[in-house]
Amino acid sequence: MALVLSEEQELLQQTAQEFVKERSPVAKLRALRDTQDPVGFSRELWKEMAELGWAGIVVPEDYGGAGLGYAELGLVIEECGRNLVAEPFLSTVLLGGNAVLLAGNETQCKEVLPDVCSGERIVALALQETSRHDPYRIALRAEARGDGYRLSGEKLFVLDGHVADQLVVVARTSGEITDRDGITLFLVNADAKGVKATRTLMVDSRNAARVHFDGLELDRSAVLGEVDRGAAVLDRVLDRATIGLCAEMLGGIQEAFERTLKYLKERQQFGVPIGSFQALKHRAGNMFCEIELARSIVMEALRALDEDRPSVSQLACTAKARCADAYFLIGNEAIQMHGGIGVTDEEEIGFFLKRARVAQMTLGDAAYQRDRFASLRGF
Amino acid sequence: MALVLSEEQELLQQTAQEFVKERSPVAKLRALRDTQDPVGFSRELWKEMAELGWAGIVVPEDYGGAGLGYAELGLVIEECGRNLVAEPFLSTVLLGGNAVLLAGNETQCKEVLPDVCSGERIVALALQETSRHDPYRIALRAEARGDGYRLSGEKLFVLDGHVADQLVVVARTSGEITDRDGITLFLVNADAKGVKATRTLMVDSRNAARVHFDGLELDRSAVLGEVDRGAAVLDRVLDRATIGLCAEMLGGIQEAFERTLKYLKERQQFGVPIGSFQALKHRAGNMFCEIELARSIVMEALRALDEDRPSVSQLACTAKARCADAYFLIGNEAIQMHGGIGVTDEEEIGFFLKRARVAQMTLGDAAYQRDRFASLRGF
Amino acid sequence: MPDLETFREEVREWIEENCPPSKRGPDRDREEVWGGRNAVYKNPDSKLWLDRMAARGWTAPTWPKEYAGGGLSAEEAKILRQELRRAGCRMPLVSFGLLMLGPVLLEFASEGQKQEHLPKIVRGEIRWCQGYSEPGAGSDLASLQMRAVLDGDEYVVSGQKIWTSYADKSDWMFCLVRTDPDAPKRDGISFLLIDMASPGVSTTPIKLISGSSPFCQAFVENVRVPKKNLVGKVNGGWTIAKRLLQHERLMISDAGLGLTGPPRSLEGLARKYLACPEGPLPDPALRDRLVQHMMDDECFKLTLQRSAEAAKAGQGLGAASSMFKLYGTEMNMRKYELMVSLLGTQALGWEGEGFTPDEIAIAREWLRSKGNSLEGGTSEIQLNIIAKRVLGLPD
Amino acid sequence: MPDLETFREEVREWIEENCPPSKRGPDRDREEVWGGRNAVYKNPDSKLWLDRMAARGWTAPTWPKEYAGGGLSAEEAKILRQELRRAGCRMPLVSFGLLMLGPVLLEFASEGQKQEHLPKIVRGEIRWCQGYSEPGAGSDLASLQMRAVLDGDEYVVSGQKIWTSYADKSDWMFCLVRTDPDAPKRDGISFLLIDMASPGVSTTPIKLISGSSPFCQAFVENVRVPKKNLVGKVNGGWTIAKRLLQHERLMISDAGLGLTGPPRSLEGLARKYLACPEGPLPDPALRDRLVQHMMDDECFKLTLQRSAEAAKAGQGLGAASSMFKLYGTEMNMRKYELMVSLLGTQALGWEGEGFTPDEIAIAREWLRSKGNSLEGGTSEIQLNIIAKRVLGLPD
Repeated sequence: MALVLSEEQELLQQTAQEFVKERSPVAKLRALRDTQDPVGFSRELWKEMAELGWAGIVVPEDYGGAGLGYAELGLVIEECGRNLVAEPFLSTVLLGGNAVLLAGNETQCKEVLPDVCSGERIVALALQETSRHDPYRIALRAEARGDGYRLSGEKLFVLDGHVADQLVVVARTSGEITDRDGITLFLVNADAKGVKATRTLMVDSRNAARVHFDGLELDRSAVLGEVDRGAAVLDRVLDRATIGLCAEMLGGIQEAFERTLKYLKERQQFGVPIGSFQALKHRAGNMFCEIELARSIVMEALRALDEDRPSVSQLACTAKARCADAYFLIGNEAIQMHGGIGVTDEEEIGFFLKRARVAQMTLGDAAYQRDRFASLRGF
Repeated sequence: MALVLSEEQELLQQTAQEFVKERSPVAKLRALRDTQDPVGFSRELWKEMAELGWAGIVVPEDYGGAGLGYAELGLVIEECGRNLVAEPFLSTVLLGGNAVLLAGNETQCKEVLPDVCSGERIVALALQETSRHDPYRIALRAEARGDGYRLSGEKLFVLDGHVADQLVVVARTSGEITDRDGITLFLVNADAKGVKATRTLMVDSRNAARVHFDGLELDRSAVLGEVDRGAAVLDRVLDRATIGLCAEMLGGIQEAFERTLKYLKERQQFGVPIGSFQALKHRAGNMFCEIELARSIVMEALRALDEDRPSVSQLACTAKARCADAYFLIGNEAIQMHGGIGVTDEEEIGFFLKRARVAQMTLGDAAYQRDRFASLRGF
Repeated sequence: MPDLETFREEVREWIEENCPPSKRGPDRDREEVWGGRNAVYKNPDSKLWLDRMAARGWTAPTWPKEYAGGGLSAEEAKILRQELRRAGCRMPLVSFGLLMLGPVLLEFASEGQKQEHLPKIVRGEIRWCQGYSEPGAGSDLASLQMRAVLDGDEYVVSGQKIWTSYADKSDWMFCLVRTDPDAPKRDGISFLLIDMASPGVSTTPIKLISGSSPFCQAFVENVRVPKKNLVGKVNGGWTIAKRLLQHERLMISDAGLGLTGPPRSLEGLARKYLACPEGPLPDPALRDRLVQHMMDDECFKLTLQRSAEAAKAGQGLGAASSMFKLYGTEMNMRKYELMVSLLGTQALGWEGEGFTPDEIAIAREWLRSKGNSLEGGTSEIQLNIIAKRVLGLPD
Repeated sequence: MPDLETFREEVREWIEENCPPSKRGPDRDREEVWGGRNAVYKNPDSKLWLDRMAARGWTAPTWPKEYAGGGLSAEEAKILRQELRRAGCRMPLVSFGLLMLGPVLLEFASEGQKQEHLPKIVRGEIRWCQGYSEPGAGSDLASLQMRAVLDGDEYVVSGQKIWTSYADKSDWMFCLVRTDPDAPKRDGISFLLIDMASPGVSTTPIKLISGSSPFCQAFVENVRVPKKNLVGKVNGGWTIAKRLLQHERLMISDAGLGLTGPPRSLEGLARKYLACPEGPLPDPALRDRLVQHMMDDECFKLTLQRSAEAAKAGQGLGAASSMFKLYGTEMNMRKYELMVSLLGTQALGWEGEGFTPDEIAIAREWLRSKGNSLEGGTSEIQLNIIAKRVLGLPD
């Protein structure tokens, strides 16, 4: 597939651009933060987005989706990234939804996915247990008890964990704490006895939670996919979510850069626009190159998902490493070039810096991705 | 000891500056290279330097030296570094000489060091066996045979190895190939049977050699220091040599920077000196900071040697890591700012780039130093 | 001059007798004293310690005794610092008057102005703030617009200042104003002292990305200021302004003020958050960054030390304050990015449950650090100064 | 237009029949052909391959047939490239005439000039060099001084060019000359073609830090050049000059030319020099840099691809040639620094014993790469262009 947009894709992009700009500009995130909104995003807006088909773009038609590809989903998420949209694409579509889609049986898919597509159900992935992404490091035990399992342990940084209707819980059914084997996925109702989610307020004003499992009793039917073999499907879920997250980051990077360029042209010091200073020009030129390279790899990775290429994992690592570094660079340069006004809460550019750092750490930072890439290549 | 120069030190610095500038400017190195001089430096000049007392600055008076300190030696070496002097400070004074001084018994010291101080004897350290510095990775075997030893193996990148009168050979007397224990130092005459040195021509036009040992028979009296316990003394030799090398690098860094500043002020393009372009100014400003920090740590490390502080090894790592990074940065920026003329052989700035890269790799690059620093600190 | 070792003995004894035990050791409860008309003393011992130090003039050790200073020589002041540090004594007073205004008053002010203002600074009676930047005059400070028009024996001052730290808590403001709008911009600026209690002065705090902040906007509307409050010559304020900026840069690059947050063991954080109580850290990339920071920090500290020694020996480093401002703040920002990387998502909490107070503090300090390379002259301005003043590169 | 798949079939068959087996696969013996009056063919098959390709015009696939080009559409040319690559065919001709001069002649030259010069370029009969830079006109190319004064039907040309690749081996030079010394500097430049065999032309090679080089200085002293050799309008050469620079930048960023050295497996070098035939590399810092390079390389190649596709789809990236020149050369320089770090001291040999030929080659290529960010417009010039043309930042 080509690295340029088709006419249909351009149309979708335009629709998304207009809708998001109109309905969910950055001011929306600020309002959610300042009103201490208990949900952290707008359920109504999410349903509207779902009605536009966005929640189900990559879900097969049988389960209520549009059966389109990641190339399309990426365009929508990128526009959301430009406006720091808080609605649950990452948690529900990319992580939770994909876990059900890739690991679930027909019953589970039919039960969950239509509601995901309609925007009525939030599904979160409960994975991380320490302060960093380390997907096979699973200590949360699921002990076999009779015909079911009993789960105890704690998960951190569960995106949208406190408002999720269901959780996909990554648990250990056998093996040692960092073994790839012995991991099993469970589909859990958030209101089940023994589940307690506590919201954790993050600097980027996006949703995350700690979820505590205290002897949660589960039926065997709660298992998603194969017992002890969850890592394989988890890898695929994480690749998809990582690439989707990169599309979001790309949008944020592009927007932060464009706002900075605008400021460089407007702000006058020493009687001239500050964008006429060569040192700033050269830094802007280097940022431009970084963004163009980031765009190329994100587009390629999205297309590789649609074509189910074996290189998907390596492309996911490359895309995330590059987007993490680029968002870091541009987030910081945006602040620096905005000068004092850039560190005020009143100016919106700071929201991009905050999102940049959280997104950088989400699903593994650049160092993690480079390490994984080398491991995938065997060196 | 203070991080400023005393009056005596300023006088020494001035003498060194004038002598080196007059007698051994960069053109001297070019001439040695272009005439394919078989020695690779000037034995006569080295004797003159020795007559000035430079070869024996840190050697005790009992062995013909001046009994001064590294603070003084560093000043002289720094001036040599400014002019890319090829004379054997590193090989004979810092490496070979220190090995004898620190490990040798009275007889050995009396036999070797006065000749080192007078500039009549070149002593090299034969250590490295692969393409990188890895001091305990010693495969060259010294097998006990009767009352002596038999050495077989090969050493790479032996500085001044092909013109040395004596070699201090780091050999394995017990243990496995990367063990710290089991390393022994031997003092070997370069003309002994079973020793063959082949000069290797390096990009920086400085001396190095491969030295092949083929069943070299040695008497027990050739052992320098304790059998199997050579690593401890080797560490101290390498710390001293590393810090001395940093003084040389600091001189090269400073000179390359000053030449570049001069060019920035002279070279006209677009009707103005190129040094008026802000992007270049800011890069020059950052280089200035890097150099000032490098100077501070080199001065501190030299003084720590003189005061025999326990922090010497950590300071050596810090100084080398910083000088390696700074010389790399400034070597490359010097070329870039000189433009096309910078990559011509006719212009001298390229000699600094070449020396920078060799010095960077000599005795361990910045990554090696940071790793060692962390190990010394226990993390 | 008494023998220096005798002096050291005296100082040591005096400290033993006079510094309350509760004013020694790390300041865990943030009890620092800023003085002023509305001074706050969380701990009554703080006032005691300030008053005792001020009585000897040791809040301003080298200022002349005639202005209530300590009258110490450079050597004696060094001994005083050493002994205070040795005994773990905290600073009795944190004050822009001491660190920024005082030195320029000593250099540029009239005898009357010195008599009037310096003793109050020494004793912490008046708290000062700095009225420099304006919304349209940041890096290009000299384009400032606040007007001061002479009307009889008073200036009538109008305009707006921004980034005025603690303006809402200060008693007086030292201020740059435009006294000649027709002159080239640097030649029409004067240095004026304004009582914040004057009618027409108001302030509003500025909220930063890290949350609330000490910064304010200060609005000055037709405020009448006595002519005698002008320091130096009319329209000669730019020289004073620049000198004061040098003092500010040194203050910022000095770890004590301006840079955010208490010292923390990065190695300790690494061990805790990488769950590695001993032995080599399991993440080589983070380990390498940790070492880089430790090395940078060591080299920077040595350079500060070398600069101080060189200044004393008359071997100046040149424009050192710009280098320290630049490198010190950039390094501090890198340090916080490293800390965030070490703590992972636990460093990205804003408030509430799920994070320790120190984790929240690190997140806020990390965001606050983004201002380091802007306040007190941006990194770009420092690079311009270094290029011009130290390296002699042409305009 | 015949069906594209039929065309592909024809091309494939033609290649099978016409490309000598010795002209396929990696060019280990550096047999590339530069053509010209004194063309060198290390391998007689090289001449055969050139003549056969030139006869079909496929050395210049998209140029019109009337100038001996291939007359292919963009789609057909792409198929030709694909099939040549598939069969492992080497380029029959490396030529600045093909890559730089030809495209601008097609756009700007007179019919007579096209008829005269293009066919000889297609057939490799004339080798061209580029007379642009002068000792005083590097980044500021428009300040060039080489004078051309009209004298009857001839220009009398005097001046000096530098960085003229292969001037000593070339037959003709395309050249920027000053035809109006009084006009603003960009308005007094013309684009002139000079036969290097003319009396008064001489060249001397330039030795680089990497050793000998293709670069020369070219001295032009009172050389008489027919008026008809001026391309485009008198004093209108700057437009042509800039267009040609775009072609040059693409040529340099394209891995084929300009960048130094054959492709090597960096992973293979790492395994060899870190003595680690399998499993994780033992040096995490080098492993991380290796991955960074692989990722950069992948992203850069994808960007080249995207740019090509976007150009075809009419969605240009804008000033892409500057971005590719900048990033491609900077990345190549980083790659060589990585190689030196991988090989350690074995990468720092100059010549003679103790090093393999490939180690010596890497050392020389590493040094040669330092010119990448200078030749064809410095990285700084590319950044200026991006800032102005793409980002619209003000002067």
